[in-house]
Amino acid sequence: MDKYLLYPGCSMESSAKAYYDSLIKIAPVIGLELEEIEDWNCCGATEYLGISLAPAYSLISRNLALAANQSNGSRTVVAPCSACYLNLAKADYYMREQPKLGTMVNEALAAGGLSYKPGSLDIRHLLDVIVYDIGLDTIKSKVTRPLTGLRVAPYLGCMVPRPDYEHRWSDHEHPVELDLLLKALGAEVIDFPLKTHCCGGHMTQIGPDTAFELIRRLISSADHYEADLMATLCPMCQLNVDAYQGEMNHHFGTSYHMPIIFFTQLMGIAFGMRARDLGFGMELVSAKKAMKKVGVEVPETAETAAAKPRKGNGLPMPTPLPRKTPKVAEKGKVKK
Amino acid sequence: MSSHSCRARLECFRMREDYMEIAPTVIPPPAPIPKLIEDLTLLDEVSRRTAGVSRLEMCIQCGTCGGSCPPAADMDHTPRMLFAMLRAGMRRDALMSNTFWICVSCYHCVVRCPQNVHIADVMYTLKGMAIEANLYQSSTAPDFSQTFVDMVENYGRGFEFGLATRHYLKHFPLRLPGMVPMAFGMLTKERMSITPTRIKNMAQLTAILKRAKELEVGHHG
Amino acid sequence: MNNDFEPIIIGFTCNWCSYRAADLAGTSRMKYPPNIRLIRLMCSGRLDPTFVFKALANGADGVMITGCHPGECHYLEQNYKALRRFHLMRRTLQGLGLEPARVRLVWASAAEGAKFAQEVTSFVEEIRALGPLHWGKAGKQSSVTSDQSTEHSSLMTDHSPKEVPA
Amino acid sequence: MTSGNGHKPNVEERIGVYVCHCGSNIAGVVDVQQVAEWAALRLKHRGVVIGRDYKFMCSSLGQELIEKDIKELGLTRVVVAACSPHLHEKTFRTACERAGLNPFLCELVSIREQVSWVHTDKVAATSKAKAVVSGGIERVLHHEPLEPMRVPIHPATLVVGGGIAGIQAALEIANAGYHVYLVEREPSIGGHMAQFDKTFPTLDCAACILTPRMVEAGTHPHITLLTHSNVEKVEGFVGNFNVTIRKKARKVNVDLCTGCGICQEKCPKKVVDEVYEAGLGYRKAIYTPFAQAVPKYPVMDVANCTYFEKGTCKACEKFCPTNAIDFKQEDEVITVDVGNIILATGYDIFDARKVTNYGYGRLANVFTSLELERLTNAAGPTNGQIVLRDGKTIPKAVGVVHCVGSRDRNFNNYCSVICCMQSLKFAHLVHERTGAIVYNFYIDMRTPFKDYDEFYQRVMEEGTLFVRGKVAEVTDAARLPGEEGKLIIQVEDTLAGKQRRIPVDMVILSVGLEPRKDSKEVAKQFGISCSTNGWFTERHPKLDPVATMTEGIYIAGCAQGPKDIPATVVQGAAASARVLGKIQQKEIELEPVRASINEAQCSGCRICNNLCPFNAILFHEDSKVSEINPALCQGCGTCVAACPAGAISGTGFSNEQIFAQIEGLLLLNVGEEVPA
Repeated sequence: MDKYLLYPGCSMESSAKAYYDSLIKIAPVIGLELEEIEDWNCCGATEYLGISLAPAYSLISRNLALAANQSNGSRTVVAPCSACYLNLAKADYYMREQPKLGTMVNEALAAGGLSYKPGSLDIRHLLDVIVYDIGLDTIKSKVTRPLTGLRVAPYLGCMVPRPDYEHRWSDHEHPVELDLLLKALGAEVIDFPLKTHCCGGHMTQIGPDTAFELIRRLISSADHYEADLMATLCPMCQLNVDAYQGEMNHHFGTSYHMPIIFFTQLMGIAFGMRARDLGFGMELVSAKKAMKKVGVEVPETAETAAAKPRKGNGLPMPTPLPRKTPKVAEKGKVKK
Repeated sequence: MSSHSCRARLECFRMREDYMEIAPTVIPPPAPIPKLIEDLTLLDEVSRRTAGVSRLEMCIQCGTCGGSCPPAADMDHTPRMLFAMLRAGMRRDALMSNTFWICVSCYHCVVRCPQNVHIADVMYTLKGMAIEANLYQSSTAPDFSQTFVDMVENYGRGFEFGLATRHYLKHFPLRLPGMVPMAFGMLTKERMSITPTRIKNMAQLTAILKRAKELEVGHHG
Repeated sequence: MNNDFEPIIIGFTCNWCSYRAADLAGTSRMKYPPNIRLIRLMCSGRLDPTFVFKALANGADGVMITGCHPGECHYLEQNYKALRRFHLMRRTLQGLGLEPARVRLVWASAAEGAKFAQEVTSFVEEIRALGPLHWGKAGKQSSVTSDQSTEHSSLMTDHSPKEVPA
Repeated sequence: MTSGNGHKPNVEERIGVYVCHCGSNIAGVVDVQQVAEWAALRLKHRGVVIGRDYKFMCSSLGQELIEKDIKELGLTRVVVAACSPHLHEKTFRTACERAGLNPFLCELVSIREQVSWVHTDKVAATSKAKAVVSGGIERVLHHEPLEPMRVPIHPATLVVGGGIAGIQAALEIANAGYHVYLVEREPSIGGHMAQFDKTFPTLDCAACILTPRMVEAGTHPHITLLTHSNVEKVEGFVGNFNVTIRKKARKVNVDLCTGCGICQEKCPKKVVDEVYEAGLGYRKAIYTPFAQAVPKYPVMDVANCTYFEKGTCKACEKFCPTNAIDFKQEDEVITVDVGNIILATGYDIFDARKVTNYGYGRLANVFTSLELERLTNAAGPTNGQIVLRDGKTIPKAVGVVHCVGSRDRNFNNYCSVICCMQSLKFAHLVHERTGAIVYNFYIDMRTPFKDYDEFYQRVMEEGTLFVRGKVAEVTDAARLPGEEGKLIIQVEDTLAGKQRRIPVDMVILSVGLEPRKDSKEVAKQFGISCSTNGWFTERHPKLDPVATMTEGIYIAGCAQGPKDIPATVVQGAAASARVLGKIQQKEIELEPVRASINEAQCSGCRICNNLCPFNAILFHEDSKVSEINPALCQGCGTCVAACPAGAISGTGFSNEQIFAQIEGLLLLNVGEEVPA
């Protein structure tokens, strides 16, 4: 398996420490070799682009330039954070599509002795690499403690499946990658209708009332489907749903209790690792009760929690659209 | 019948008043400050500043964006209306809208838009233009963005604790006590550091950003 | 580069799409530089590479080949054959020491007058930047014997009629 | 250098050059007089004997000018510099013919569309016009007198597709007394129209108006109905097509079958009917798609038949009163000779599962428009009751979504034409049958044509609620009170400028029309072209909408593009009128732009054989040379360009002609200035 250049992003050092810790733990198990980009800087999140164009793209591109220069035989950058992934991918895409922008950014990079040729790196999200490069079969083969009986709401948030410049995901609205991964871990995965809806993003900071409503929608829906917890792949989503859940409950007078855990943490549990090593306990909404269900010996249950089509007088449902199904990717997957 | 025609006349009257706002040269408006006439450079400027392309001219006003938008309820104008305003050259009204400050960058509108308008990127552009024109309302968003950018420019990394406290202290001082348990939790669970990290080659980043800012001025001018 | 240089370009069009695109550019009164002179073929698949070499050897500075979009050929798929020949031709030209950019392939449907005009404009600019092609001009021969070179150059410089030899 | 085949330019020819002013269209930019004089003077040695300019060459006076010169000056070649040959080539050729000159010795060069209308610099434009005229002169020197070819026309016609377009076309031709082979791949003719309940805007019942036509087609003495059949191969050319058709085995002996229907009754195997019932109902493994099917004979679905699966059952055979079941029946391959072909292969509907935000296939009570047609149809799976997918609940609120998959760059960027009216029809039917509140969500309401907008007014009066806005998503994730257990349509009401969430019980997606999945293969099989989407391309979008670029092949109905039933019927009738016109001519004249092989030069390499898209090139094994069938050849010239031996020449576009035109355009031919 190829080596990957890791762009962790700022959150991984602080609010999403659990994500980072668990990733570092599970990577060797599944044969994922990661090498951190030296001296990377912030991607600007969703803020810098709102202030100015050229500096924002230059800020992002410094990372791309550093990554491209860091010769380890890899040309794939993997970002676990949604906003980081989108910003890196977007900068690369726009510089390719709009050569003027590429020239401007390179002129700025030159002031720091750097340069970057748009298109020379593949920017991918961690989940994409795990599902399509490592492959679900490999994941399955490493599972020693299946998450049997744990009802999980897969939650991807916005910026990973959208806008998806390189068509890497099965769908923009209802992608199946996270569902399939969680199923491979043995979890009971609910057909979560809001799986790619917004967590509020930076609105928790600048317009909390707006954000609380968005968070409530997610949690109430997951609760409606009787999920034990939500599994996510985005530090911002985790922070908003987790850290602001109390505030949200206070705001609406509700009493939801919906833990939200990084999918890498659940992978670690399924691989038989200790919860403590995977950053469990860092979440503010306790996952204790939910995780207690794992390890309890329950016989293998149905694949999905979605209701089976009812038999009887009902009219047949249309057959589902054939989807792009993840399989073990061939080596040297080329850019489309 | 008569009430109907009466209303119609009133409508006409109101429409004329609206029209006067747009075209003050016809009849002088009551307000002493003349408002801009339809600013037909606006659309072009937005496109130019959106990495060169916005596709706003292709908008068919179908409302997919406004229908998809999670926080649409809190916006002054739905994205669709904002685009109509941009096309009508209503610079002042458009840049004073809170719409783009409320945008959460969820990209639902972007992937659903039947005309592939680069909506999310246009929103970023409008933020920049509103700040530049000093036309934004009392939203705390620009300040948040600026604070964030200041941090990145000083440290090369985001620094959540500093950011959150600075922002809340300034804008939601009454809310801060409510946030204490959360912040306390974050701190004790080592999910927030009190001191920021700085990247090693800060000088390089500073040089890049300095040059980029110069280029940007040239680009917009 | 010599700014006074006015390149001569021979354009090949197919009867169904690109010739109609040129017609449409005309009926829509779109403007493009007068440096191109068109030859109508039934299909871009008719394009014999020797046409291109002949044009370049006889004084053209560039050749533009146009046809229907892939998949829209009125003879089913003959434009794919044109495409193959085009790549071969460019390689041959390169082998002969010519800039391959002197030959351009453009797909234009009957509805793409604007595209046609814009492609001609950009191609003329590109050839202008490349400069005149002196290939074969020295040993220019033809079955038509006459004092062509004077007339040719006089017409080329018709913008300044004073240069026309008496 | 000019001539590859030793054909020397003949300067003995006497050429007349005519430059048109076209009012000020050309003369406003090009100095036409200078061009005419220049040609007469500087190209005198190339045979130009006269150069004239005239206000309107295409006027009768202008044409007479040419005719007079041909007669009086003994012109043997004519070059007209005017507008595009696509406009007036025929005009000037006919003028020459009237004066006794072979029409193919005339060349029209464009100095309007390609010079005066696109350039502004008068000097440069005049120079270019001279070069263009010079190119025409050199080319015309190599023209040869040609005779248009004539081929006889077989009076029978093949109609592919038994929907309303094909039925209409077949009936028109058969009623005129000529034979028609009507091929349909499904077991019955009728097409999509047979699935509908009511038709807009008159709301007359589709079956009531369609089935009489179906019966007429099925019993017409001049129509051979070939259902459950596919066209396998098309050979030949206009007037003389030879078509191979595979009649798939029905496993039913139609000579014995009475269509009594006992076999379907007794068949134990129930299958979801994806075609006729749009996946919303069931049929048996031996079935006629619907009660009024034409022909009435059932067909066995071998893939689902228990006997073919497990080797036992044969219930149909046991109960058949006439012993018509024949498990051993094989496909039958027949060939027919026809003179013309009409393709009326129809459309597919857009696959709504692709719009994941509308939830079709995931949310039970999201239906497509075709499913709703079946729900409203009295002969449908619910006997015309509009119910939810549970089969019993009557919806209280229904949302109809327009433009699903249409006018959307993520899917199809064209307007599917029928969806607005179809959605209005559903609004009416749902309201009438269930009393439900109906919402229609539209981007733009498109109701052109007779009585259509009146229908829109009527539906408004009935109380349908119209929301202008493209639906953003359909979800079952309740958020507000009253949304629990409902489908929620989230949309921006663009006229109110606010986002709305509208809870409904049922969502109807008015899906767009798409070309048939195999339309590109079909186009290739019949040698016609289609757009990038897959719609068949007509010869001219306005003036020749049912002919194709291939002589003898016509198109009708939605295969050419989305359209409603009246327009489809019009096209079916129009195509048949074109075919009847051809049949009446008894023989057909073909443009003599053709390629031919010089046998002496042919090396027999066969490179050209595979290049020809029309299979016009035949290899003679005995003499080891290739030959081109002039009636099949369409004159594209690909073989001419490819022949390594230079053995193929193309009339009208020979190497000599192109070489000469290049030289002319580059002014290599210009003579010395001689004092007049």
